[in-house]
Amino acid sequence: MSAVKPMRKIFSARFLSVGLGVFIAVSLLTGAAPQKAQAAETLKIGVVLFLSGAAAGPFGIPARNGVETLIAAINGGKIPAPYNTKGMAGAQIEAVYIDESGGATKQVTEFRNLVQRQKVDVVVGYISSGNCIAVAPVADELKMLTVIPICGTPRLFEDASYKYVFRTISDSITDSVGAAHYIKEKFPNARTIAGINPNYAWGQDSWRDFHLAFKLMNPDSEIVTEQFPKLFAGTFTSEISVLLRKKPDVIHSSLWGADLESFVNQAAARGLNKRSKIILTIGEANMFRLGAKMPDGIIISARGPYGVLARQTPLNDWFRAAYQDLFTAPPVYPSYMTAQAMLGLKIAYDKASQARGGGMPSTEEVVKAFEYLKYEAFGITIDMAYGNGHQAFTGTAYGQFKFDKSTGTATFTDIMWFDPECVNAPKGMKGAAWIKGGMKGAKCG
Amino acid sequence: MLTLIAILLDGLIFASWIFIVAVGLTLIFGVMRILNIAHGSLYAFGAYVAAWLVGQYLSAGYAPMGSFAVLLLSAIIVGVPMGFIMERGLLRFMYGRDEVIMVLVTYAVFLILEDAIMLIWGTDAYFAFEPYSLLGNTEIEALVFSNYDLAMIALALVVGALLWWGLNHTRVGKYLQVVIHDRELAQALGINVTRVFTITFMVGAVLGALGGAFTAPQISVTPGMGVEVIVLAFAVVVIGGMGSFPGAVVGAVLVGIIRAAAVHLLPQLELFIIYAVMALVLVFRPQGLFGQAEARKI
Amino acid sequence: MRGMLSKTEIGLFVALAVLLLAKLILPEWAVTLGTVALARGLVVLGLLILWRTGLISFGQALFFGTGGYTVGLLRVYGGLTDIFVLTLLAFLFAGLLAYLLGLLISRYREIFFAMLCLAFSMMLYGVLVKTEVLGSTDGFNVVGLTLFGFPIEGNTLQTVNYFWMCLLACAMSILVHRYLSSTMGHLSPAIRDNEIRVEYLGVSVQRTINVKFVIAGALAGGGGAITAIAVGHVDPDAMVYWLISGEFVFVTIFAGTGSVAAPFLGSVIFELLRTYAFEYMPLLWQLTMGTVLLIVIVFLPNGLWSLVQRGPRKG
Amino acid sequence: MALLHADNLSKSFGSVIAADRIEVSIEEHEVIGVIGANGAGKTTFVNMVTGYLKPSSGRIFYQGRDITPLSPRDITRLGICRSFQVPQVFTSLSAFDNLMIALGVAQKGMFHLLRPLRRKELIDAADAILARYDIAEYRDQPAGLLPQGVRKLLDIAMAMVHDPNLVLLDEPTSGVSVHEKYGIMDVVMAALKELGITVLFVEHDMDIVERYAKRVLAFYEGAIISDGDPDTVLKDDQVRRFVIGEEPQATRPQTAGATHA
Repeated sequence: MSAVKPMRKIFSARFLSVGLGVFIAVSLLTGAAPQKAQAAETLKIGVVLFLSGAAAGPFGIPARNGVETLIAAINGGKIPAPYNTKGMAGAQIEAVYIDESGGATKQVTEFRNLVQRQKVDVVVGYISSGNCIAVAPVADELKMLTVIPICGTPRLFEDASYKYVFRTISDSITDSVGAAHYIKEKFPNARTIAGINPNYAWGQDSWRDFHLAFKLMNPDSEIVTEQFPKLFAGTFTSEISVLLRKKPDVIHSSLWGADLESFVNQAAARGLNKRSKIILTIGEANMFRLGAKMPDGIIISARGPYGVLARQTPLNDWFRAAYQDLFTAPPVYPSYMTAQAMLGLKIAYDKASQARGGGMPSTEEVVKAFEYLKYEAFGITIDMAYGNGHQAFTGTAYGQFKFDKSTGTATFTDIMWFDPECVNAPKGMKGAAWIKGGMKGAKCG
Repeated sequence: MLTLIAILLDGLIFASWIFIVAVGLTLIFGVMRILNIAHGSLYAFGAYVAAWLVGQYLSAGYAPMGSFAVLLLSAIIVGVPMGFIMERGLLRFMYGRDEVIMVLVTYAVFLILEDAIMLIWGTDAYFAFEPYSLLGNTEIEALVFSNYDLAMIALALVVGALLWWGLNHTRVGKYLQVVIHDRELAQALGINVTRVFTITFMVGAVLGALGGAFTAPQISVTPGMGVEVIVLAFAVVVIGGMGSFPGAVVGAVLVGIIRAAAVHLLPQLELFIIYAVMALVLVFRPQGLFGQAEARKI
Repeated sequence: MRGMLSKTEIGLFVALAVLLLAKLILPEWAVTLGTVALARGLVVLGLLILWRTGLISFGQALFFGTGGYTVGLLRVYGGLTDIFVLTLLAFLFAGLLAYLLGLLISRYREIFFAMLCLAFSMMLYGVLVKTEVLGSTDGFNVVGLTLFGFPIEGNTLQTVNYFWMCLLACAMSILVHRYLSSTMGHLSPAIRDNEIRVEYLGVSVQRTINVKFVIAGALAGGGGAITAIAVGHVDPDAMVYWLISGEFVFVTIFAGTGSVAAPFLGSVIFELLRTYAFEYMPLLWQLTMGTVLLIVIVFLPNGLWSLVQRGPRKG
Repeated sequence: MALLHADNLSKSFGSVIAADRIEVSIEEHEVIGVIGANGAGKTTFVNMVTGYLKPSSGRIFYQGRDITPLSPRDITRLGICRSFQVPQVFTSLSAFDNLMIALGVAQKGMFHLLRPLRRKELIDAADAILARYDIAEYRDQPAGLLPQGVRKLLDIAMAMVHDPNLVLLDEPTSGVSVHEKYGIMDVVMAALKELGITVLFVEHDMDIVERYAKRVLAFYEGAIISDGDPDTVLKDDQVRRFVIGEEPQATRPQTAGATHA
């Protein structure tokens, strides 16, 4: 301990206790001091995405890049017409980034901090279902416009309704029903199915909805095993052995993080993809990272028609180029999702501003403009038709992975698009109940 | 029958992996009475360095088989300096403090290293998948096993044998055993306990990194990968008996087989079962299967 | 001596007054943060009792989570809405669970005690994650609460909950302080020192530890309840996972065990540090927390409280 | 009726026999010295009577009641107290606090453990005890730093707060310098005599045994080989040979190290 003794003097009790008092006082007062009046030209957006941990690489970072691409373009007025006005309602955007890690309790307090201490005008974010469910009521309580770009749990708008919360994407029912349709169409002889899904609400819901929908379409089908490895598990040795042993026709998986990449590597090395058809309901973000390491023929979606599955439109072309310019990699679906949320926000602000004859609209005015908004995003039409106009109603797409060796790029074959009316419950009906009730009212093209 | 073979092999593969990590943990605990949470960080560092080095090595066009040597090398270049710095630079100023304080010191180091990983390697995943499929597969009826996984069993056996030999047939090993048995006696015998501590910590660190390095070719190496392994390795060590070498062997095999059996037969119990086994063992044998109960002299 | 207030108790009442008055100048975000910090301080207060006995629990989130889920489940499935009733029931249930587990756990010491607590907390975690009616990993929201039959929400709820937490913090500190001054409280260092002597004084060490375990568990349950009310949500990752238990141990050592006020002070500073680290260093907040912890352990072996404490330690 | 009766008490650790069919009765107000070489079974006997060890066979009766299955704390509560070869004190606490805790737990009443410890009556009682055992000057020193003799006295003083009927002192003067021994024994014996307590003490020093004991038990290899007044026992041939070691060493090998609990 002798080496540290001189240091002790510096850290003398008095010195530190004064420091302690100053720290508490300053930290409380910086928040307590009245914030300088918000300049009319800036709009402060709090962005909450996974910046650390296992979800950051495949999800959080591309999602943040999507936000950044749009902020740069909106501030510079660079999005193609009709969105080529500068700023949102004329205001330049300033973003504050917060890590989504630490659990829902932490995130709720951080949400309050964003609103009450940092005085943001809008919050965009939340990937994890647990976090978005926890934050939504607080957003309503604090009257804070909150746009959720990614989180997929159906419970968000099925179990409650919110005034200030918007989700610019369909819930996970869409993925599961779309997956069942794709198998039915492309592999009509598939009878035995197995699941390997992460052991948390997302994985459990995804698997349940998929196998219920599949059973409905193929009444003589059979589930051979349901594996639920721990979220972000690294090795799947035993799970793959079970899947090899049971030889299912189809293996369904809603893995999405680094664990998906580990699973694909181990499954491919042991030839699992040659025995069974593997369907990854949200494998697109990992696809580019894996490249040639992803075996051909695996069925993949992007939680909707995003990324390579997105239809080619001028707006989509622009987005791909703008993103690629900034980040040298192609945008993946989390990038698309945050980008379309930002775009929706801009449209709502501009519309609200117009409605009041120019100037910065109030939050309530933006909310009104956002409700039931229908807009053309990057290769997809977003129709805020669900949840009293707060939740998007979109279709999905599935395709089979093919690595193009000549160009070194990941592509798809046999792409199928599914209309929103085909893969979603009718308005006002809970997704799970709809599937259990025989998916009545579905309109598939 | 096939199920049985699958459970056995899967269990042994899992056991081999967790044994390599846990034996380092139990060694450090046995000798130094430190429950090293930063062991998980060493595991992660081993994986990162291995993934990065293997990538470099292969893109330079050297013989693919040499990548196994690169994995081994990664463990050493992570474990030796990091173990040395952690023990010499930090832990030795803390000796004599309460065991729980020592746990917290390593917890603080763990927090620091978690972010250090992101500073060094960023948040993107690293892949070093090539070595995993280099050795081909073995087919047993419907089952296909990667020979790399089977080689992990061999690696664990080699590590175990080397450690056993090192503990029983080298001077340092015998010193270690004396220190594990009775620290005061060791000092009375004139054993340089300080040096024994440093060596132990470095060996433990290399083992942690080795576990990570050889896991790297199987997985996508990302931040946060060290968290889970700590609790799992703790569970193995507690089941086997803290500080006991045979305990680590038996604990690892027990956990491996039981977990594999759960995955094959009752997948819904997977998350639950290891802790249930741990609680059961603690209830009936608090000191672990091979731990020694210490009675207080009056 | 009876009926009179000790110096510590007078100090606690002054602190209560300051905390209540602080509501007038505190920004809104700080009220919720303060409530959560004090609630976690309540958990740490329980760990302080155990730590003085030489025991540490790596699974205290088990009781924290039990408290939170008691509130959540009674609200959603039991239809109970009164925040006082819910909180008190959380104390009760967590204490009851601690009593049952304590029958077993109190036989263990040192790292075995810590690990057994961890094992039980991880088993609860495993059950919650797998159980859909308990919300799985998403947990569920705790909304629609009342106070004496009147619905409260938003700012009112936060304010009421903050006052309630301040009262609880003060009341529990005084009770724990009195407990620590009692014969049984003094048995803490005695058990830590020499259990054989304690047994030969005619006292059951195991039963004494179980009482302490129950107190610690009940306090953790109360903390969990207040947190659930303040946050409006419960889920296993935020309430039961082992990293949460790790944070409680972190704060226990960080704060020091010199006084029943230390856990609350330590907890408030911990939360402030973390929220600012989150804001200014979103990629380095773990590094910041780790460094601060190391500095405290190295330079302040008795925790932050040693800065507040002037002069020799009082018993 | 005897105060304490040991009926055919045996204890073995594996193949080592630490107590071999011990049969002894202790009457009230007796002062008994126990002698024997290391490993002869003295401490094992004390440990069995106070519940720390369970005998392999045989029973122990206290005031006619079978106390064999009871725990140390129950036996303590019945009025059998003991001191230890290595003093069992709370090393981090002061001598005064050691006594305070002992006094605190010895109080009667339903919730006495929850009453404040630092009450005037207890403080006075603790100070009185410190004075009676002549260690008041060490009042506020941590027990871990006390001289061995003081720690021994504190250990015995703590055993006495329960007002026991029977006290077993395990080597009250071991580890203490020769000239301190009589001082300690005088203080202790005076205090015990004042209360009329039955005493059994284990001792290696024959002079001390002769001076304080009214009856002597000699242990050899787990068995009592002689029992009677000091004169008789200490002059006994076998005792002289196997216990005191005056004759050439015993022909049979000693069984050592078995009695450590």
